Amino acid sequence: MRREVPLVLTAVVGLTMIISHFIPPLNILKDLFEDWFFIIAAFAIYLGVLNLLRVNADKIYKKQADAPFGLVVIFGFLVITIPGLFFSGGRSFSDPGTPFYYLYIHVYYPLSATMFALLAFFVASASYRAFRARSVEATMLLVAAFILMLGRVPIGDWITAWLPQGYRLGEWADWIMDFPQTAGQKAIMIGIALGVVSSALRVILGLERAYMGGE
Amino acid sequence: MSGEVVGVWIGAILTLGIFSFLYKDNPFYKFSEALFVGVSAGYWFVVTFWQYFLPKLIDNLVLAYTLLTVEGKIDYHWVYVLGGGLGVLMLLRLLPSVGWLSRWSLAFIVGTTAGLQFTRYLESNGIIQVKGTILPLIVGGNLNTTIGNIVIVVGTFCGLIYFFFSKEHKGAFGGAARVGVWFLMITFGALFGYTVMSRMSLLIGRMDFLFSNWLGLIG
Amino acid sequence: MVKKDMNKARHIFFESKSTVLFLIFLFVLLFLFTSSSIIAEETSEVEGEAPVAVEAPPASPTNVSAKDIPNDKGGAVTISWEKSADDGAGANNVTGYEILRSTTRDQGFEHIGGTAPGATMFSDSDTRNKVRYFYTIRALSPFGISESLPSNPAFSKVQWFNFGRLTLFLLAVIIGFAIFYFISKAKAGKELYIRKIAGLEAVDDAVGRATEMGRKIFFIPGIMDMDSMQTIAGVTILGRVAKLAAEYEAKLEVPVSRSLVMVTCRETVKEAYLNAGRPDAYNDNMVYYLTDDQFGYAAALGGLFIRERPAVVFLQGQFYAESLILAETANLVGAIQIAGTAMPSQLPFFVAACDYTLIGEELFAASAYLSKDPKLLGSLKGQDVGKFIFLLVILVGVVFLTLNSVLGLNLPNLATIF
Amino acid sequence: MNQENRQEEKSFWEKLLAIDRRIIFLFIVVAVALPLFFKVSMRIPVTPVAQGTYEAIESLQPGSKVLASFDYDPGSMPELQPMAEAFFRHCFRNDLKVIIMGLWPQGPLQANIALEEVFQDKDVKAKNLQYGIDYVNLGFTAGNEVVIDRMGHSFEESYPKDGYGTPIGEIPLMRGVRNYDNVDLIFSLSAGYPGTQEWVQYGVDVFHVKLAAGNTAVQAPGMYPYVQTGQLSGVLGGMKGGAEYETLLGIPGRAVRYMFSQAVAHAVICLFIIIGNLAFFASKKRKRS
Repeated sequence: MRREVPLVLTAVVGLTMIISHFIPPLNILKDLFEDWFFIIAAFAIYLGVLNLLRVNADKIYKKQADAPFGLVVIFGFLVITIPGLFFSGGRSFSDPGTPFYYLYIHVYYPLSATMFALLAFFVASASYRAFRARSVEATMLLVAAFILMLGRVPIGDWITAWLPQGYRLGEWADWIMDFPQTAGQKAIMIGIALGVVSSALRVILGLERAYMGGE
Repeated sequence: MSGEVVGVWIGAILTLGIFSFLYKDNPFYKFSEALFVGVSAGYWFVVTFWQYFLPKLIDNLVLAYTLLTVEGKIDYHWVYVLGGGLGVLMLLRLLPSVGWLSRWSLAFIVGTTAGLQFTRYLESNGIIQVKGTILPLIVGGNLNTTIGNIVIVVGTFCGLIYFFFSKEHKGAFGGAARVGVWFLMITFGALFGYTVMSRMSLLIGRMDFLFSNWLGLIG
Repeated sequence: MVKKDMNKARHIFFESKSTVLFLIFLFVLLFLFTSSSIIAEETSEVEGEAPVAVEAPPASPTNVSAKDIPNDKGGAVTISWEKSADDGAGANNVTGYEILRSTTRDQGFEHIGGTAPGATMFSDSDTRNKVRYFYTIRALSPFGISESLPSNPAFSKVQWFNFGRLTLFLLAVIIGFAIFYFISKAKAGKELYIRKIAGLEAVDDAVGRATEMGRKIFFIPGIMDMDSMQTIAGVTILGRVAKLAAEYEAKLEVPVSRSLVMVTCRETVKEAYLNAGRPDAYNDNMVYYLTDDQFGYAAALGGLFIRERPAVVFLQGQFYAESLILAETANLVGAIQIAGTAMPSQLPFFVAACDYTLIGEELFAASAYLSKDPKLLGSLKGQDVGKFIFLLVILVGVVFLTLNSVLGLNLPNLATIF
Repeated sequence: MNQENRQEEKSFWEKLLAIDRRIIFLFIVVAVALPLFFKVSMRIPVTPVAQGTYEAIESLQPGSKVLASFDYDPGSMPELQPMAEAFFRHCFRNDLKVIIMGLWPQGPLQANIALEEVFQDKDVKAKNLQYGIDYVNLGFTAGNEVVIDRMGHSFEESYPKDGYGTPIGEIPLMRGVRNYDNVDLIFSLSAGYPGTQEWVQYGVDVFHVKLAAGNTAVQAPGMYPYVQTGQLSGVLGGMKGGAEYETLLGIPGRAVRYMFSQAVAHAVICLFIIIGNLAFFASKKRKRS
């Protein structure tokens, strides 16, 4: 039961999804499975949330050093869920003017945007301390990156203003993007496509079962 | 003070809280980070409740129930009980003794993803990209297109050769693979540049928020 | 090692003549079938002309035709027409079209939808299968309406196979067959050759160096859960690294960000230590959970790297924006870094900051390469068959088109057939 | 720290390498913030792919319907919001009808934020645009790429009501819009999954719709192959793409204003890489000798 049921389930569901792509009348099964997928995915999110709350409640209960921050996590969770579930007009909870919308714009957005903005600083320090032209390949990478970074902003054209129109850095950047970059992306895409196909097949056939926890 | 103004102040304080990490790890940052973790969990909780859980599960079950009580017929929508059941099994992972049951739901998720991706990737990333690589190497009277086509065909071809696993990279084959690596490196360079661009844009956005929306220094 | 007999191994792919013949046969079939099922459709572009104000109803649309939409589960008909002479030309006063439907030719037409001016197509996706329908189109204008003649009768029906996807189907069958074939071949004890992967050759040395220096090895299996193929590949690689670590008596640590990944990694590492004959050296604390949060995880790992100054850091799995923070910190403490991911946007940072990087598909190959599991090796071979077919199509297609362009020949364009 | 016997004084290069990273951070703050205070008019070079997106919209006849899928969240606002605003300005200027939808829960909200901004314009105000006639916001529907697939058969199946609860049958703009056959262009603004790639795979490849896109800079390079094969008309990449769009449109907005900061920041990063590498190789050489 522990092993067989999941394996059979994966195989049946996976094959149905593939076959229904070719047999139009089977679309109804595909649609149903997709709906179930979203129901289960919602529960997976709840699982994550419950886990998070449990870990933080634990911190507070055991009076660990970072217990106050555990409290902040739970506070943050409640501060948005209570208005979102009960005081924001039900299904139109995300319309402008609701409390949920207000929290979204003034709390969630600044926090998430700033978290990602931090990366700008880390890119800077990594480019200073870690990105080395350690091999021919890495050098090619860095040179291409240079042309792109400078060519995509007016500086590139300004530095190469002495070259005739059509041969300036901006145009190099366009050329790199349109041709060698496109070719490289294609190779990666086709490779990944085959990788996905073969992995998907292994999973469906039950040859790859690490996702269930150990062989 | 209007709600809007208070909101901008809250946003600005939290923004500075996260940025304070750049100086060093400190309680102000830890507070903002903990708040972020809590708020984003709550955000997703609310969104999934209203937009997945309710319409996909509850609405279908209510429909089935209404049909049963009003018209007395057993409707197809009852199958959603099964979907809901698989969802509930997912939560059992929290209980160590029956946690293994959550594998059933995981198996369903993995199965659907594998099945959907199998055909999609083969078609859109495989077949269509291959079709798009079938280009004439010489286009009369148009040097730019000629060079561009050659670059695309050679690059894609050699890049794929690099990913060949069952043949050793030596001789002409190895040479082609090496050319393939060069193309990959140029691609990564481009991605690198674009990623830097993206991160800088986000920072500009935050800076602009602090200086214009909050402090009103920029008109 | 894997490649004891290189010559023999190299021939595996081409060795069995019947396989090759079968593949070629399928290939030919593929061309024949698809070439017959291609329908090219053209939509006309509209040029705006200076309007001539005439206060009369517009010319009526013409040539209304209806047909079943191919390759669907039924329940839909597509209607096309030629636009009114006053749409985009003439009086240029058509404001839209109205579509009407009836089950008889002469009467009972009902409104079922409308379109903007310039449109020449509409799909009626509300038909009953095997019921005959007639359609008429009305051109609307401020000065009145005019109706077309009724269309031919059309009915929708269920198709049991989507012929538009035949190429895809055949390709899926061929690749699936190839993967099966090589897996069974490998299971039967045939040794399959997989080329060297530079990053993996370095694993032994790196683990050895960690032992010499008396410093730790960190293994990071990405930030995603077990439903990601990349995490699964990362965990398989971990199994191999753990076995080496057990043999060399190096200290291994695996901080993870998902509880399920933790459970899986524990089982994997435990088994590896058992296989290396050192079950006593294993304990559960080698694999531990930090946090689910992306940046929280990155920050915690950064702290660990700085404090422990590991000799080797493995970054194998699915990474997002945190990749560069990890790579930079590990670089800072002078660790050897062996990275691998199939995330194109993170690869540049790994290539620029790490000593070795497994690129995309190589990550998946690595797990097969290291595990030497015949099933995995076999499926890699199958993938290569897919690549071989794609390369062949590109090669032949490009040659045909180039010859056409240079010598003015008239060879078929594979891009429209494939 | 690592106390080796090599106590001899560090070379200039080694000191430079060991610089406190907060100094690097400070450089970035200055490089990004300072230019914001200057109004420098820069000539924005336009890429062919951005031109492609612009042309796809520009070539539509007045009255044509554009389906705009907003698939991003506030995290990508600085990159995508300028495009969203320029897109609405473009559509309203050319009298195109816009149908807004979202595969991300936050997407339709972002559209509303952009609309609010655009409605401040004098030209747009003068048009006296009406909800339900000139534009409509269908809101969000869960289901990722599956939504795209189902909309190919019927919009109503995925969006029985608009974002405000009105049945779409009662909305004048939606009358006669059954599926992709009845819209003239799809515009996808996206920051990840689901997004432009899914629109290509499930929309273009299956239903043969015409698609143009605006993406974050991280995502944009991955879209070039689709532009090359013609699956995609064009793509705007990141804040720069927004600036190009504004330039093409002749209405310079925020993205154009930000470009000076962007340019300085890029230059600083390039300098960092050069100095870092010089220092690295110089100190390595010294160690060896």
